[in-house]
Amino acid sequence: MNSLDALLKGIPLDYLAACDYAKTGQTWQAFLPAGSLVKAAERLLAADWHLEDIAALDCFEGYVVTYHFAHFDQPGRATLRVVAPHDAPHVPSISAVFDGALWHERETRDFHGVIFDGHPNLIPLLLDPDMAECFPLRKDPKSRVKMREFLEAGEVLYQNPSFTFMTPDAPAVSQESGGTAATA
Amino acid sequence: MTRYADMGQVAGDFYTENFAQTAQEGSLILNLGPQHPSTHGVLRVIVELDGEYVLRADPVLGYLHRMHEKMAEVKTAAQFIPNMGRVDYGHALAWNWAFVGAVEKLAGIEVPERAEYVRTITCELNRIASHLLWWGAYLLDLGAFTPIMYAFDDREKILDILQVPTGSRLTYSYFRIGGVAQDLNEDCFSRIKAFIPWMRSRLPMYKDLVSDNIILRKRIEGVGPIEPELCRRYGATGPVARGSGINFDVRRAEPYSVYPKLDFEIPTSPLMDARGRYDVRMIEIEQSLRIIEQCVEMMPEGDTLVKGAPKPSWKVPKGEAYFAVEGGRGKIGVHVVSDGGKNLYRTKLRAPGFSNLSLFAEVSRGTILADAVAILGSLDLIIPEIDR
Amino acid sequence: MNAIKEAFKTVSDLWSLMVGLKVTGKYFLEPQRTVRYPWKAVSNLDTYKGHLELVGGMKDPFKPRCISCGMCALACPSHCLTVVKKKAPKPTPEEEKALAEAKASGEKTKDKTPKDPEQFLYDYTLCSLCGTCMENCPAGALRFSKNVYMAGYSRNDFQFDLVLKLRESDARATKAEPAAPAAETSEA
Amino acid sequence: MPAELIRILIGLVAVALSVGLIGLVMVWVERKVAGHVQRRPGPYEVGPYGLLQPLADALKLVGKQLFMPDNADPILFWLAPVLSFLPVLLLFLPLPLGDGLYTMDINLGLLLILAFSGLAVLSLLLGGWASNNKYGLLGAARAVAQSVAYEIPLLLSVLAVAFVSGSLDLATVVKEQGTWPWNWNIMTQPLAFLIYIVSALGETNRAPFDLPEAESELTAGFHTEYSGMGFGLFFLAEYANMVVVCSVATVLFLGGWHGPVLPGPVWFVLKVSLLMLLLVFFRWTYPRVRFDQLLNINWKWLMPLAVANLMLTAFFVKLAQYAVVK
Repeated sequence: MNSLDALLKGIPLDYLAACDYAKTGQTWQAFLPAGSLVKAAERLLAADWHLEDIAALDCFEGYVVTYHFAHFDQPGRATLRVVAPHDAPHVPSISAVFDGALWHERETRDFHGVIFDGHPNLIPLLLDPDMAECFPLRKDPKSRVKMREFLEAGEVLYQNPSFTFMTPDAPAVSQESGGTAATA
Repeated sequence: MTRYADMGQVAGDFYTENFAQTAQEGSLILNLGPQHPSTHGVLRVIVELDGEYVLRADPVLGYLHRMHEKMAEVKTAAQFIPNMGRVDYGHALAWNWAFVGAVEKLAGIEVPERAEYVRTITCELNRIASHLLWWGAYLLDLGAFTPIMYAFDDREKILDILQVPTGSRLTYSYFRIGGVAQDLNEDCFSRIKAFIPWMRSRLPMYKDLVSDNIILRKRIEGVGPIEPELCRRYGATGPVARGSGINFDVRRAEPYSVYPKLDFEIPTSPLMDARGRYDVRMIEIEQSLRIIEQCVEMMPEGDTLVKGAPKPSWKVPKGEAYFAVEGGRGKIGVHVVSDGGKNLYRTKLRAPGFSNLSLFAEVSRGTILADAVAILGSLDLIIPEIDR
Repeated sequence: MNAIKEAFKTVSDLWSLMVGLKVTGKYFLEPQRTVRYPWKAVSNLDTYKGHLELVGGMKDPFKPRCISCGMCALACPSHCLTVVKKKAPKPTPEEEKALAEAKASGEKTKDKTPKDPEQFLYDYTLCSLCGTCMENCPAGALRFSKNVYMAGYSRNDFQFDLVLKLRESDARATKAEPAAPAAETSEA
Repeated sequence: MPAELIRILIGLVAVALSVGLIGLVMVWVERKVAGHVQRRPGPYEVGPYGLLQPLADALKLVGKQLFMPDNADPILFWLAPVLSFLPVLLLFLPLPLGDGLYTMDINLGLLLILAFSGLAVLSLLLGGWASNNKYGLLGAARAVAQSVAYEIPLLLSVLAVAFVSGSLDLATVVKEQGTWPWNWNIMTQPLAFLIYIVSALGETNRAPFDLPEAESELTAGFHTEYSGMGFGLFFLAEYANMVVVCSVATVLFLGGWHGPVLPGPVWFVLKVSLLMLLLVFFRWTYPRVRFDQLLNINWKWLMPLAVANLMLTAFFVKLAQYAVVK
């Protein structure tokens, strides 16, 4: 089984964790800096992974663009995440690597307004071109929740010291929240 | 008189203009759809034609877009189930299952064993209905009018069976978080038991009428080759991937429910063309019958809804979960994220048809228009599912 | 040699056309599947799930069992239900007096408000027939009707008061007319 | 000469009426057969067994507004349906329904039919071109390629029969054949009959060769923009063409009015009806072929076979003549 940490060796990462498949349906999760996304996608394609979907998640820290990858021959699901800030949501496009991303990225642009740099044809896919500037799934700033509240922390394999989004808050708060972050 | 050379006259809307920018000199740009007999609803495909040859094709989606993902954010989890019946009218119960399963996984709810069997039986019946619908509609695409009537004759029997527990015939909202809404009654079981041999007796007729027909064979053999590599790049799953020889089925790859206990085969075809996808679906009907037969035999007694099943006002605990099931068209994935509030924070629906259709642009390049239609049909499109 | 084989294969392929004709010819002579609707009805109407209706009480079958708790309206995913509670009847002077006395002595007064709803407004155009309301009704006062033949001329025909509907069925029952034409069921 | 003229006039009127009637009956038969094949009753509400349904449909079509798309060529657009229907009337003139029962006695009847049936393609081309519709244009292009291609094997297979009978006069061809099936030309020319039927399907744009109007690809092909009687005429012409094609097949291969016991015209109508039924069954059984396959069938199979058949026939006919002369 080619585990994700071996696969992504040498690519600058922010966060990499092994997750409990039975609990959340994913085996690995990784936060990547925007710069290393395309490289990671290339490695995944070379290792015969396929792209399941791309979705953005509007969190307090920014838009978490989530890439789910799965494998035809072996179980497991790898979740790659890239955080795009609210004021300038730019993420590199992986459509040159995974052609399936072409539509998923257009859909994500429709729903959240995340711009995928390098996408050849980033026009509205599901929404009307006339409402290109309306992003239905963006949340209003008050109801945004910090991502550590609900994203599975998993068993941390690597963490960039500067990446603090997934580190629990001060202990008191963390116990109170009692989420998955505390149990991991 | 030469009106067609004048592109100004046929300028079209945003998408046509966008598409026409890179058109070749002297080619014909044709909008197949959104109202067109072979686009199964309201899909629109802009094609650039050189005579009968498709130079380029670009599907335009969104004509049936209902923003289910937003609706999931304004309803509680239990209230969202009716929506799932309407995402894919072909295989509604698989979508029911995908969403319910994701929430159950997130909340750690154990489903009673009988409910799992009931789910499997109804879901597989629904899969047969979905394949029959595809079969009829596909042959209609290829110009044969009669098969869809025979397919609907058989499909009607399935709908009659499913109507007993669910009360609906198309847009089921039958699964509940922690089980199913209603147990299968004796009437239902007797109908299912009668249906299995009857459906088996119909399959040879399908073969005689259509599958072996030389015209059909010539129409679909070698048409629309999809290499496994292409499937991987586009994330195509289901019969499209299996028709390309990829032995991938969520029921085996990520086993859920009672499928590990059941004995069935995953049909694959090395042909990689429309014929391969056709064969795979026809064999899947047989395999689904096998699954149902085993489930009816193994059916345990017990509840069909977990004790203390969530009420509509129930708040999903914090966390995230991804749950995938095998639908009639491929891997249906639902990713739910909850912040512990009243409604789910984010629900992502992964529609298999979405990924399957995205490879159409590449596969249809350079084919004849009739082949492009044959390829489009062989992908088994349900537009509401693609547009969500 | 190869050419002969090819030609032979072609002939056998052409035979498949005859097989197809045999199938359609067979079905041409077989009985039809269609149920000729206005004169015959399909056999599965008893499992049909129509619009919602209120269940009558044990004593009075035309008085709804509903206790106006509003759980159904709360649970409904499409907000198609509105329960209008009955107001408490104006207390008679004696009752008022008793009430005041009870209040003075600190006793718990018995609520005289009738429990059944004044109106139970239902919008069938919005309903997705999911059954969530029924499952969440503590009194078991809701069910799906088997009214297959419901039709209307405008959208408003599908927005109705279920309490009124229940009462109307009373009126119809007392008239002692058959509620619906006895549908002849056919096979298939 | 006036007698001949009156005969033609009466014949024309009779043909025009009967073509309309045949069209209506054929619509009914087609729908009824389709229904029963698909296990439905077909039309059954209007009149006994739905017999009046086509009449109701025809009335509806007549009553509909004649609609022409923007920028269409008004003259050509309305000329096309008329042009598709008129030549079909002429095709009925030389057909012998019974011994001496025909409108026009010309010794080149076969030639007349072949010549005028070639006109049909012109109407399809005009209709598709003039309606200023891309589907129409594609349909028209297909129609031309198909009709032109399929005319050749049709002609060659018919010629083979003409060689055997030694005449292009339809009545003579029938008279050469006998009462019983083994006296018919189909026994001596089975291959020509097969080629004829297949090319006839292609020539009349019937399924599985209905490519000019392939609705899953071209919505309705050349008649996409036609409504009301414009569409009605195309429709009528299609069925009338079918009748002609089947009648010619009956005359050439199935012994025309010959048959035991029953009078000639009855036999003729019976044979034509059976052939029509066969064509209807084809339509409701088979998928549509692809366009390149359609042309492949023609150029790679039908053409060589038809030529070979013609050569063989010529050889045997000469041989027979030689033997007789000896």
